[in-house]
Amino acid sequence: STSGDDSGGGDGGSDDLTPVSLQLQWLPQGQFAGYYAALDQGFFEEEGLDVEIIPSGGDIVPQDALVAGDVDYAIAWVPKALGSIEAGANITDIAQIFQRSGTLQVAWADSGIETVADFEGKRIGSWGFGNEWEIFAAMAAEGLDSTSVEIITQDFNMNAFLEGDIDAAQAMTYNEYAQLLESTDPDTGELYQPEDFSVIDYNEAGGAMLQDAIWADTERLESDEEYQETTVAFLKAVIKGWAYAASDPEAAADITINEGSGWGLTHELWMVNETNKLIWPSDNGIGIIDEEAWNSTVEGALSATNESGASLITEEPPSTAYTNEWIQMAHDELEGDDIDLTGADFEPIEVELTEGGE
Amino acid sequence: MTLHNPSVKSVQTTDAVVATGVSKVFDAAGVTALDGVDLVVRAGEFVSLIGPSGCGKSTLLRLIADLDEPSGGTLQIFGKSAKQARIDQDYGIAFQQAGLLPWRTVAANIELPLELHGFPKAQRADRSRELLDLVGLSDFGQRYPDELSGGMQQRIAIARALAEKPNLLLMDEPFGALDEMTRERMQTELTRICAETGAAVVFVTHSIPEAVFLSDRVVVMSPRPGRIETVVPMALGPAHERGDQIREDPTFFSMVTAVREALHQGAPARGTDNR
Amino acid sequence: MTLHNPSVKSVQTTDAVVATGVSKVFDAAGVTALDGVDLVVRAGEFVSLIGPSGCGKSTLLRLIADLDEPSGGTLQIFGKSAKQARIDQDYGIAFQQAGLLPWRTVAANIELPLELHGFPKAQRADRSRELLDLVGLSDFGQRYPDELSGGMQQRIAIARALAEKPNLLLMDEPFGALDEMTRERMQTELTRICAETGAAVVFVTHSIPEAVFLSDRVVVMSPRPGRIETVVPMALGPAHERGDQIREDPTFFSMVTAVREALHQGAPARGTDNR
Amino acid sequence: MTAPSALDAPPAVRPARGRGTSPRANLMRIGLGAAALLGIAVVWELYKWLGPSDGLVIGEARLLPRTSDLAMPHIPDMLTRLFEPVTRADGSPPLWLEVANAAAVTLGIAAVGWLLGLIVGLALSLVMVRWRLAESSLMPWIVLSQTVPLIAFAPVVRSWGSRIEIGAFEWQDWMSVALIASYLAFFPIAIGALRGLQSPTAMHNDLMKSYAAGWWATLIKLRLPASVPYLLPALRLGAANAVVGAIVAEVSTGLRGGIGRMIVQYAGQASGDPAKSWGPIFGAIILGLLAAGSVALIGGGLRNYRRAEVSA
Amino acid sequence: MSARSRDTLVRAGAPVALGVFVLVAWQLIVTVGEIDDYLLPSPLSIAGQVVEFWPSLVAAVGSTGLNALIGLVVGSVVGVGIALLASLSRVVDYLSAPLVAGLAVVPIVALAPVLNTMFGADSETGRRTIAGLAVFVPVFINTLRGLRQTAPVHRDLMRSYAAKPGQVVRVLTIPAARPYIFTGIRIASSLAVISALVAEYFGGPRGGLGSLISSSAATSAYARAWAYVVGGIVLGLLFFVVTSALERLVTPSAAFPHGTTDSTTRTSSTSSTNLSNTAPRKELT
Ligand SMILES: Nc1ncnc2c1ncn2[C@@H]1O[C@H](COP(=O)(O)OP(=O)(O)OP(=O)(O)O)[C@@H](O)[C@H]1O
Ligand SMILES: Nc1ncnc2c1ncn2[C@@H]1O[C@H](COP(=O)(O)OP(=O)(O)OP(=O)(O)O)[C@@H](O)[C@H]1O
Ligand SMILES: [Mg+2]
Ligand SMILES: [Mg+2]
Repeated sequence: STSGDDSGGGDGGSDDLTPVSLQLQWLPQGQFAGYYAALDQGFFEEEGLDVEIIPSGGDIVPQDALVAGDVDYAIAWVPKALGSIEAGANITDIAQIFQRSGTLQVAWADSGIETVADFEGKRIGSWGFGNEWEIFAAMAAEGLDSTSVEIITQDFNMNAFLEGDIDAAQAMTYNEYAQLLESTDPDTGELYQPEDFSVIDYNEAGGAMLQDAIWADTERLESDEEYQETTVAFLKAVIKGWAYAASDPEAAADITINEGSGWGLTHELWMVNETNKLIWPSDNGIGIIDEEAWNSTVEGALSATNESGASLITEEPPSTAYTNEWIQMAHDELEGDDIDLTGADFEPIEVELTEGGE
Repeated sequence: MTLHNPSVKSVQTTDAVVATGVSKVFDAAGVTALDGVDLVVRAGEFVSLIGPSGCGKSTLLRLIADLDEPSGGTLQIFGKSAKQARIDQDYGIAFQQAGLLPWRTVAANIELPLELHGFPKAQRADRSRELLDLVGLSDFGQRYPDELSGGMQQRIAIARALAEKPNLLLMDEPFGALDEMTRERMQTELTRICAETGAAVVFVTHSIPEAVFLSDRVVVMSPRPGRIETVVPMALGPAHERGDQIREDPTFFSMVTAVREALHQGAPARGTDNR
Repeated sequence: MTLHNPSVKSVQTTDAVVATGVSKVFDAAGVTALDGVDLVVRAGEFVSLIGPSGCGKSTLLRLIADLDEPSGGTLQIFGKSAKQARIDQDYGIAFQQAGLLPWRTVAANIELPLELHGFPKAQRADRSRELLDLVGLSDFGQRYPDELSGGMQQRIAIARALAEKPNLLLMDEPFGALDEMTRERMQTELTRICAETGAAVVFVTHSIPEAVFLSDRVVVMSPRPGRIETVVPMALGPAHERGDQIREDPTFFSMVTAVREALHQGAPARGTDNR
Repeated sequence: MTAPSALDAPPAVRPARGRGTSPRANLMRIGLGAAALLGIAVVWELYKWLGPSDGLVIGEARLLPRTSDLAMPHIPDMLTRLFEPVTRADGSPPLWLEVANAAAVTLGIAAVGWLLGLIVGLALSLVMVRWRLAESSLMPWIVLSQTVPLIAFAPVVRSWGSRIEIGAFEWQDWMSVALIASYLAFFPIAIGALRGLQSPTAMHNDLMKSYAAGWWATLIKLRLPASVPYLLPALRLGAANAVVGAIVAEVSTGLRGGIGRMIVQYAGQASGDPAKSWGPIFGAIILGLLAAGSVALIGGGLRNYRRAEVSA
Repeated sequence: MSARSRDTLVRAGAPVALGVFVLVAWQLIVTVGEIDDYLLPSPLSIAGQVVEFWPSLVAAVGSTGLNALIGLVVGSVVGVGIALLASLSRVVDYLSAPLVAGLAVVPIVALAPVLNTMFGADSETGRRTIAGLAVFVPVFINTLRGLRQTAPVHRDLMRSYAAKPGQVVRVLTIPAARPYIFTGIRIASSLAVISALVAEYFGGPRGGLGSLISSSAATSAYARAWAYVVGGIVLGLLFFVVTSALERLVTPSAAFPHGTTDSTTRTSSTSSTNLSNTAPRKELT
């Protein structure tokens, strides 16, 4: 890489940086610690990139922003992006950052909901906005019809579950599950404990789909050499960022808080730590797309239908939907550096949650 | 309940209206609208109130109708208090605006006071038919007010005022909004109706010929504070004999002149009042 | 630009209005409002139009003002087409409602036509002062219309109609909304103003005494379709000499009678028209 | 989601002279207004105290809310929360300051949307006044436009907008929000302006015709001034609508910095910090009042054009 | 007569013509410009989605429509009720005036998240409350205005009849206010639909139009999202048309139009006695 030479030039170097924008799929928070760490620690700059990270939220669709040309890369869950691809979006998964799904379905320990099969006739929470497909895929795997449950849109907090409006709430390991553990049990006056809940992990229950991935514009990838170069440089910096987050989660949490994450300190730390667990260890190396996991995601997307009878996709996605070409090049270029690309030694830390996550 | 109890209403020996030293001050506006008004209207008599705008004609009429309360003096309607007379429905009233309820048919409008006082349906229908005949609009009972001309609406309003056969009719410029020819026709009709019902009338108007044509006596008022300036007695013969030809009679013109002069005496010199 | 070009406007030898066989049909409503109306109004002459409601008085006035177009016949205003006369501002017009713009001061209201025709500010101010003097409201120039009584507003409307010194004044029941006494005062004032300006006037009214008091000739119209029934010439002497006392004059009464009879001849018998 | 109701009837006539305008009556008005606010607070706390903890559920529907602190925080808690720091991080500003900043951002965007709505609304009303055919063909669609859920547009507007780049001008995300705000704001303004421009009576139009005044002269001297009493309430409603539009569009386009985003963000934290999520809601309420209030100030400057309201 | 019917033809035809023109132009642009459905779905592909998802569309319209309807009914009843109280008691008037003025300019949807927590995410009550609050404001304002429409001459008449307060309300106040009440309800109708729909974006049971629009858009299925938007438009239109018809029914001058200019129906030019026109004429129709 030539980036080292460029930045050696001094302060005026920023003129030579390639501007790059990255669209997140939610608000700034520990989930995106690696990208913010790369920004904060100057990894992007080292690679000759001037990166702007654009947060999202609500019903903004990152892959649409990518297709529209607003941004150069976007973070999106694979199933949602598959839907967009079938609708006509020409995008490619260039790095599968999360190797595992972080989605849980949480019920009360005494609710009798232990498996997806127990969903039948229950009020099942989901956030909507396309986050519901794992539930439908898991149910489809169990032979359950989507109309056999009542799907209720959750707010992005756990009030509905805590108040008993829904029997099983959708929760990310790194966020909503922590919110539960940060809440006080009115009966005991103490925080809820993991044993108070019955947790269904879609990785085990089936239906799990690939989540946070980096998407790029297919056409530009094929024809635009500059973009190709930028892509590799970008991926390298991202890898460094996530490696940093793995090695120093406290610092990474501080970075995202400073970037405007509204969470409390312990909650943020928990989030970074749990996110790390979804990434590391990464047997094939960070970002490499595992064909088996990809195929099972596609299979789930094909089989799931929502309550209006719509399915996520109706045919196999095109071969351009993912490629390991660029992430592999990034790996190759980083080979010499002192970075553990598989996270073989990764050890998560222990985070003690406090009331309200503060 | 019967519409007409002759023993109570028909044999009227007392005067219709007796006002003694009546005055009215509108506190909020600080206006003295009436000051020491004395007036007697005998049963069956037709009295017109005339005077410049703002002299208190409407105010006096509203006091008689107990729509407002006097600040001083006493009022007797057929020997009772104004309030009692209102509750007993001793008078009927009509305004410059016909004030028909647009969502009711003409007949239902006429029947409104009867309905409010609990007369049975059949009796109400009879009475409204009778009154429609009286005002010459028999065919219009099932129409709605906005299908009628202004003159027709005003006739309905008069019919409504007559619904309970009152012995006193209070009218505040009832023909003020009509055109001259319609107005003359309505005047002739009113004399006929009054002759038929024998009711006393207190009639507010701005038109001298109208006052002269209709009245037994014309009360001329002066403005600010409203006082009775003069009372000009008329002499055009009994009401039911007055026809259109009277309007071209020299007596008629001389009475018009008499009222004009009474009016101008009380009025301020030209130029000071800019109304 | 000058307000008054004597060579063009003052020396009027042609007639103010010449209507020949004018008719007006409202297609949408299928109403024949006017049918074959012939009328000549000489320069400086005061002509009143009188007739029952709906006989087409306003329609005729609007045709003269080129606010509507005749369906047949021809109209000449000072020898030009009605449209040209409107564009040349040969007439001033006033309606029953004063129609002042509430957001403009009285003076600004009077100046409105001058402003629209691009007169310079100073000249406008002079003229409005002059006109306020003429209608006796010099102190009220900076007031707003809602601070004035109805009669005062109407005087302002007349002043506005006179702003460009028109040789023809068109007035549609300008005093219709005023009370009798104010009305008489306004009539006297109008005769004075007309005498001072020498303009011809076409005046629509419902009031016979008003028509008689003001006019050189009274045009009596008959309804449906509107036609000129009779033209009654008046003879009360020159306008500026007419005072209030004339209203009590026998000649006055005889003319009132003459107009009344002309009017009733054309009107249908009582009862058939229910207005 | 506010009503164009004030547009449906002619401008309100001020209360008759001598009634309700005395200083005492005004004092009573203000006093009772404050009492009403206090009353709501009291009812809230009373219900929280006395109401069934799980609310009133009849059949399937919960007719009365739950009373837990999660669902209904104490009003003093909501208020004191405003003065506590947003997060525990060092140097975190108090909540009210954060809310105020967000409100200012939204207010700015709403103001742009309102201006845009004003321009579009006025233009539409002028076209409709000028051509009857335009009125009859446009009017139903203008009415229809307000039955379209604007959220459906938000992502579309944003993605279309992002494709716009003319010279130095580049479409910003906040412009999409302002555009959507104007979509709500233009409606009452167009309707109110149309009614106002059509308010001169036939007599006034005749008068202008008799002066041989052209369409533009009539517009400027007669129609525009006459429309003021109708336009002012319309502008006020437009402002309120612009605020609603800005908030909803912020949510759905994911624009950060404004109050809409903050509502969603803090709602996400409501499990641990229920009082916090009320902060931006208070902010939104103040925002609406502020927007409508500042338009009302314009009315003060146009007093002379509203005389008809008094004298009519 | 022919001129009149031509006029109504133009009035009814012009908007339809404009609508058809826009639709055709839209379709042409998409077809000729070969614009991908992904960027701008064409009317035809939206129509295709409407057909394909018809059952769920109908169900969604039903679910959102029910919320809107309940909000409309409850909000109207409460609005009319409180307006009645405010017209009778000055204290209620002064108490409610600032609250309603505030409610009129406050973004009610901002309350959606907290209402969902208060009433429960599995309950439609929060959404219905939002719709009801949105409806309440215009209904209250219009009703109160209507209740104050009684002409002084009518009040004087009632007094002269020594009518009891209850009689006055029944015979005069309510009938005079009726057109205003229904005007308020008509205005509120589309607000009810939009509010109910927007509230779905903030949580609660799925299956309504709002949640389906957002979940369709989340996977870029824009044609399907638009199909549900069309459902929303149809629903709003339905509410609007029905309430407009109700309004026409109770407005006297509309119920008995001056069909002719026959002399008997035309009041004299000097008369201002025609009180039937006190009913509000609407700008929206
Ligand atoms: N409700 C009121 N409050 C305050 N002042 C009033 C009220 N009603 C009437 N006035 C005043 O009392 C005076 C007399 O009014 P009134 O209406 O009786 O006059 P009028 O003779 O009927 O006039 P007009 O001929 O114009 O009808 C006027 O100066 C008027 O301003
Ligand atoms: N714009 C119009 N469209 C249809 N018919 C009209 C129109 N203007 C007037 N008419 C009809 O033409 C006839 C004459 O109306 P016009 O207003 O000239 O009467 P008028 O003599 O001024 O009556 P009034 O004394 O009531 O003012 C009436 O029958 C009226 O219905
Ligand atoms: Mg009076
Ligand atoms: Mg006329």
